[in-house]
Amino acid sequence: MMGFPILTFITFLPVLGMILILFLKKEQTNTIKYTTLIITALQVVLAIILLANYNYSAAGVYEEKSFQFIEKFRWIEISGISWLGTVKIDYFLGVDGLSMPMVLLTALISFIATISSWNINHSLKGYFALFLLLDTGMMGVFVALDFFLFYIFWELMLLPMYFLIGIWGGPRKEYAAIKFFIYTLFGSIFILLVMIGLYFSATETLADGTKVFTFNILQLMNSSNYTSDGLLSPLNPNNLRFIAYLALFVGFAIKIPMFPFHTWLPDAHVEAPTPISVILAGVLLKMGTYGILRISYPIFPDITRDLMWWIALFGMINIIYGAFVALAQKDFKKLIAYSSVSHMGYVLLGMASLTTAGVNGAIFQMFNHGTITAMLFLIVGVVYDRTHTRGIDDFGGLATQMPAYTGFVTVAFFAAIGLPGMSGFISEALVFVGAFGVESIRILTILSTLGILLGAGYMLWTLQRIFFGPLNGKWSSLKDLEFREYAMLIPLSIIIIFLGVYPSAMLDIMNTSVNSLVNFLHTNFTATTISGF
Amino acid sequence: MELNNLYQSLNLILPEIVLSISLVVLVLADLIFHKDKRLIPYIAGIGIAITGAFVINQFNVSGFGFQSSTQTMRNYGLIAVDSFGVFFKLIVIASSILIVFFSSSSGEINKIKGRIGEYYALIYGMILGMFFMIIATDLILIYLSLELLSLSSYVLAGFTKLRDRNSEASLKYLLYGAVSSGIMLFGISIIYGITGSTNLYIINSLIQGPHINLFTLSFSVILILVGIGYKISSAPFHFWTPDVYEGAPITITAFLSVASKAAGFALLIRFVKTTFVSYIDAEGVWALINVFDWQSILIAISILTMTLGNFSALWQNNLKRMLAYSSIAHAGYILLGLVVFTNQGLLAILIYFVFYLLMNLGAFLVVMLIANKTNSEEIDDYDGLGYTSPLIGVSFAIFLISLTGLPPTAGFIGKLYLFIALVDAKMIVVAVIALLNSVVSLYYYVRVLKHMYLTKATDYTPQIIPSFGNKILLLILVIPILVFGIYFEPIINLAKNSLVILGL
Amino acid sequence: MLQVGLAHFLVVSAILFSLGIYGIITRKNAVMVLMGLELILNAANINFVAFSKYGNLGINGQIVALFVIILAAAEAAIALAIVLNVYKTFANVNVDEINNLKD
Amino acid sequence: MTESLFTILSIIILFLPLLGFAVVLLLGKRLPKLYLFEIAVISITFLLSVIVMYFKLAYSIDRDIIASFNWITIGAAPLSGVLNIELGIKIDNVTVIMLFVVNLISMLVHIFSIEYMRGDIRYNRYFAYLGLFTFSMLGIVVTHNLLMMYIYWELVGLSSYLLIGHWFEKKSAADAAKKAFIVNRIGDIGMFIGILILFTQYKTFTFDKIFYQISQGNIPFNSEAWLTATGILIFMGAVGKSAQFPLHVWLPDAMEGPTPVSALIHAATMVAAGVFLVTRVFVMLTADAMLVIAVVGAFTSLVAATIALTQNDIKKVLAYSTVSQLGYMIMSLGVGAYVFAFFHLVTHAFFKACLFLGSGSVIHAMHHEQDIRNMGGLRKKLPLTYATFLMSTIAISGIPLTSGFLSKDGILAGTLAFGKLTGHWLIPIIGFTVAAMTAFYMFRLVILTFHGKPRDHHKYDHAHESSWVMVAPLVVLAALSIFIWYTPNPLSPDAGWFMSSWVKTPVTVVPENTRFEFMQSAVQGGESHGEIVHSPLYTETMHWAHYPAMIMSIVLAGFGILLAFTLYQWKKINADKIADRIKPLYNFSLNKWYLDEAYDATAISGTISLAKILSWFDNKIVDGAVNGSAWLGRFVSKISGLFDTYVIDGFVNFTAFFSGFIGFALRKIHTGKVQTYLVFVVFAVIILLLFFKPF
Repeated sequence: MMGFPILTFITFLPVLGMILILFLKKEQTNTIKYTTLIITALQVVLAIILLANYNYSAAGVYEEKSFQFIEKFRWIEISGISWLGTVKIDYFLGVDGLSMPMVLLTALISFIATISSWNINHSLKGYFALFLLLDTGMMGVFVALDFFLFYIFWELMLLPMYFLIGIWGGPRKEYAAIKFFIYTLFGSIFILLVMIGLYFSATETLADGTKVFTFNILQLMNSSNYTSDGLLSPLNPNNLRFIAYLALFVGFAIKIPMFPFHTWLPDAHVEAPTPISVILAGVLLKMGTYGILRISYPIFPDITRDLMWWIALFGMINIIYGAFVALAQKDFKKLIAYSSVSHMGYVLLGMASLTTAGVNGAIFQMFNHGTITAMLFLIVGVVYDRTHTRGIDDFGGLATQMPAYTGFVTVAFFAAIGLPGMSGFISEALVFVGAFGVESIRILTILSTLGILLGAGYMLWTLQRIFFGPLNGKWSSLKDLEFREYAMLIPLSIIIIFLGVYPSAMLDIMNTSVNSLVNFLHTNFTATTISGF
Repeated sequence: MELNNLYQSLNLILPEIVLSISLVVLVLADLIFHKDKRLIPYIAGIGIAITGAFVINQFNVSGFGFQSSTQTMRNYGLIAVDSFGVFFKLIVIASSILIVFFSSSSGEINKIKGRIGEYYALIYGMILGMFFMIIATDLILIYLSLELLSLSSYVLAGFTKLRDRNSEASLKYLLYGAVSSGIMLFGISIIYGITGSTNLYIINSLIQGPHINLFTLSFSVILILVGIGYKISSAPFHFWTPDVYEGAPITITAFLSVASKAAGFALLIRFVKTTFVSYIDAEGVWALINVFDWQSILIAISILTMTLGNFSALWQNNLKRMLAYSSIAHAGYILLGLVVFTNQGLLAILIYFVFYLLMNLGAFLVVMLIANKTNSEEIDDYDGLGYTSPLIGVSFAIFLISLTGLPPTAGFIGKLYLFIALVDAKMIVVAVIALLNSVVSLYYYVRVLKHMYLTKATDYTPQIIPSFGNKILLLILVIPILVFGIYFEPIINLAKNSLVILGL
Repeated sequence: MLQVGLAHFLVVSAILFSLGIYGIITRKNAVMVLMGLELILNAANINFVAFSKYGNLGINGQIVALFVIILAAAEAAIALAIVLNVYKTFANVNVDEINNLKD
Repeated sequence: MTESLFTILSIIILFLPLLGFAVVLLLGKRLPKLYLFEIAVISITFLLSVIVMYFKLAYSIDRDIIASFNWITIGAAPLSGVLNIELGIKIDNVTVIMLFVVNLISMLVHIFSIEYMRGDIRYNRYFAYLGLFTFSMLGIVVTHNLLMMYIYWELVGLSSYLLIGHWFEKKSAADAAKKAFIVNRIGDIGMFIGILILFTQYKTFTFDKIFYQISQGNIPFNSEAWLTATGILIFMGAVGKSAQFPLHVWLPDAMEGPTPVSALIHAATMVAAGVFLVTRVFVMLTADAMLVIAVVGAFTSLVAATIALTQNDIKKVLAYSTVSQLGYMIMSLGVGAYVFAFFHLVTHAFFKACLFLGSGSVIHAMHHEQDIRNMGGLRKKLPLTYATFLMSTIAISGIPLTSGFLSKDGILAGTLAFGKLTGHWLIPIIGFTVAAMTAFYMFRLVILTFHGKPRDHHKYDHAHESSWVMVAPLVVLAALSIFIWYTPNPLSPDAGWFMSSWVKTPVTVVPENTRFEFMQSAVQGGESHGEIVHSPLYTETMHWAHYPAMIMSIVLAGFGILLAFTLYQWKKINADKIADRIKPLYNFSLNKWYLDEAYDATAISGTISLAKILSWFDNKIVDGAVNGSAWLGRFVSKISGLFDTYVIDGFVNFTAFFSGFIGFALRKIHTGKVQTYLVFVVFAVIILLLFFKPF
């Protein structure tokens, strides 16, 4: 197994599919669709193979040898410029417990989104080609271990996303698409700057003993690799690590999206076609928090420790603010969008705790939010396809007309509320357990529990307004779910409930790595580890 | 001795000599084939290609030419041939060849087939001017080459005479250019007065002495900067750019935006480097002579240039005009490579120019192909084009994304190296401003994509099917952008070997 | 008796330069603008010659002046051709009326 | 019977109803008769629970059976250590009794529903939900840790949501379901925080481990105040579930659900969960926490009783009576009368279930008429229903020879003793007052419903006794209201097996100085199953309180009954006149202390307004900075009172606008006149000269 470059395959398979599709004729719509479906299905298969061969006790995080499925070779090497040393960029892929859940999520959501894309009705070729490109970008972000590579993948998905929202979106698609594009690019320039700053601050020792500047994320985590005068080196008394951390954080926070950088999200969600909303909520938002965990945290443990209260504060604001705003929404999709803001707040809160439980909870919440919100958006899509309206007050009594649909809605809504027995509960509970255990953010945690209440408030209120009460006569001819919709909703429901009952299935994957990460955060880049240099 | 010197010097300007001979051949051919001018473009192209071969041949040559034996001080010459110069000459050659190809399929140029010989002759004149600009180390030669380049381009800007705007562009270019170079000449005359020499190397050693009137020196340098600033269209000397770019034939606009700008930058860099840098330390940092605050002035100009360029481009509806502003903004970015005064910055400039050549010419090619069909460069006429003309649309998208500087395109690598240089020099604030600028630029580049893709094609949307040659041309530009975006090692290596600026 | 020295030449040159700039900015007729340009070039020429003479810098400066004169002639030729072309197109040569190209 | 067999049986008991739920829900549409499967399942569950109870109480009365496994293991990090989250079950006497009670009532409700719900469009689904509910409730009962308790707690919330909202076409039903869930969540948050505190301190959710740690003097954050707070926070969960003031408002509304559902969840199980929770954590309650609990319980019972006095909806009266009785139980726990509280929980479950099912029978007979002002004289038409209903009413009123008398009397004695020992006399006073009121309003209900003359003849004429399927459960439940099942001595439960051997007050584990003085005790027996040995003072006082309490409760109940008969049966005094005389008080009671209105006006509308304001803020300010100009316009219109639209998006949009504005302004300098450009050049030279003078 180890010889087979499975991560490269899982990442670039969609590009292969894209090229295949580009060679197809525009009219071969079914071939295009099935090609995409097969590609994404293969991706799921590869993800399962990954999982089957996954070593649950390998930590990863900062230790290269305990990463799994590593593929590493020199990509760019420029030697002999005296004042620069060797320029070295690796093609470096690998997974550990932080990324494995995200890889699974990406494969799953892409597959579901492909099914959901079945009724895209124009310019199919372009749609599926861009869709697959987007898929590669997302997958790449989660498996890249070289900062440069990470950044390339990070930016790679901007353009497809722009087009997917802009061409196949709703009435205000142009506004939403450009807003998404500019907002996220704005965020990523900060990431770029910090990336360059880090590059000049740390060196990697090559096999032959020479020291070169490095983009290798793992090497950047080692405080003994830093040069004494690097801009972002802890050894430099005038270092800019604090500012760099903030910049990096803003870059990632925009993707999460964290208050007050969240306003692209409602627009993008509302205007995007259903499968893209699913991808957006299911995977893209996780890239922000994943980036923080993969890059901000272990490279800047010192600043992370200083700023944990603030991160928790923003987590709390996200939770409560998002919930309140969701409560006031009249558009079904916008409501779900704001509920995402609220739910991502839990991830922030859990991460801020820097405890095993909190961080485990945060990653688990990332996965669960991916599945649950994907399901919610699919649900919105089902009703929007049929009625072409999303106004919550336009509906009423749909439960009578569409009982099976209502059943899935109930599952998804209660999962979103954090009902025990469903996956969301475990992750939220772990987040709270972790965050509450830390004295400095305890008050924030207590305030955040208000989110549980508000969540129930807006979800149930919506459930009631749309599905309960007398049936609105307009909708008396609505059809219940069809096969394709079952095919999307059933797997997600099963996963949600399965992980709610047996969370260890997912927690065990990440646990070792999270332990390692948390240990690392508490012990590295302290005065002692640095002065030891 | 004298003759020997002259012979060696002639050896150094072999490409220029070849170019001149080609020019003569071209003019003769024009006279001979005055009925059927189909051969002219080929002759022009071949001439440039041969010149290019000689330029490449020069890659490892270096030396000073045309030293004056009467000089009492250290004996440098009128010209310096070094790898830096060769690199820029290659940029010029590459863009010239592409322009020849562009011209042969441009609708505008094809309407003036009868005068095609003159057209190419003038382009040769420009190239010759640029070549000398790139290698000149004497203020007088600088002035002369600048004028040679300018005079040819004034004419070319209005060459087609197909529309009112051609003449207008020509006139504006003329007035603006002539005045700028006049002011520059006045500055040169003052510097001559202060130092008693027009040779950059001599000036360099003189201004390190104590008896220099710094105010006068600054005055003259600023006047010279007017002339160079105009050539690279940096703010606040950029005003001619949008008008001329819009009014001139697209081929010439493209040529001005790349080759002319490259030559201007080569001139600026060589001027600053040879005149005002005392030594280069082991880290590659240039030590400026303490007579003129080049760093601040260039930072100011650079930021002003990119900001003005980007913000002005926001609402342009004419694609050529938008690209004009975009090229102004890019001049601002490229200047950033100079302001750090390190070899790292120089490297970034060289790399940037390679990619800039590809993406900017690519963008102009697409605009030209569309204008050939629609006779318009208005953004509204691009509505839905992405659907009717997929190749054009996709290529244009890639060019624009590359101009924005997003991975995985070459434009990103260019910007990356610039920012690496800035961060290395600890100029973080400047880097942030530049990055924010590139966010602004995204808006107008994507606006084109919006028109091409987010608007549905209608029955009136033209369908543009490029000829086979143009398809090849497009691919020649697109593929490197994508390849270099992912694998940029060769370009870096090339640029890395082209950092030698003779002197000191 | 006034001794004519370097300073006088420089003053004359400065005045010429300023007049040139003034002319370029204020004259409407393109030809007059070109005249202003000639004044600037000649201001520079005076500088070159004066410096060359009074600074004991050899004849370099004077040769430069010759170059510039030739170049000015060439420039004038091209300029007038362009102005003529403009006249054909616009039927006038007032530079402030030729402003179709703008934002 | 071995431990493992106990464990297996308990797990079977727990999961059988879930199986029923799953099967009926998934296949119910295809097979209309599938509800019978659910009934079979619940019957088997009941039988098993009888077996379990029998063996537990008969053979291993002093030994608890605990089985657990690690559900989630994370950790080995510096701050948290290894975290094991266990799931497990604990079978003790309380549990088996609860298993029996829950399953019995659940089974009876199932049977009752066969007839009651016949013809319902979601007939099968109804039974599926009943199964889910039973599963959730059993989970609460058998769990040995707080997390699982919380999990099932929420699942109870879910299933009650589904059951209350069964007729979701009715807006009021859907509203009531939502209200029940959300109001419960408020309490749950408190409980959740309490659990978090405990977990943070002890790294475990398991009751026994936590209690052991506390008994070793390890208390949360080393502060007795936190220990008190934890107790109160966990109690908040009970406030929600057991409908204590101020969160009791959901329960009366929940009567929108089908009546058997009310019997199941609002009499015997769901609401009892809160009381059960407090019994589970009883040992870790400090004196302060207990006082709070006692006060809340007492106040709740008073509030609910006063409201029940004037209600005219048969189910509403029962609902408030339930709230009041739950308040009793809570109060009883607060005053330390642990055993009586649990005893009352059991007895109340039976007679209240009987009352609700009886009311269901009445409603069924009256074709869904619920207003008692339209009933009357039904005694003749529904003799069996009447008899059972009356039996239960007597029990709830605390008349001797009934189970209610035994448990209620114990509670009142406890409060009296508490009053004497601590000086909090108000609690017993409230207790006795409520006893009188209970007797009054319950008999008012009986009289208005079954006695006198029919007031709606049309409906009366069509009324007839329900079929045996409905009546049989009533009879069973009514029978269970008789004292004989609990004790041989009708006047004192002390001699009974229930009190003397099955259920005992557990040993409190809180530090000595935070206990009530009378709860000072020595540990006897095992750690978790010790027996409280009250101080001689307490024993003495209890003894002292026994007879006064008994006599007083009988007298007061008798007074209440008498009053009810006077007012409504014999009509010696005109009830309406009295009502008119005390109109404000009457209305206050009739309108449930205006609590719903108060909540609407404050919490709910406050939340909604805040949501709207934030939403506006989001649109206009956060996002609005980009759409700046538009934002300005809307800001002005907002000031003029037209702020129906939107603020955060504002900032983003303002930036965009601002950028555009710069671009626009730049066009102004680009005039197209070449001389203007040259002027700029000259200016530029001058400016550069000014700014970049040599060093």
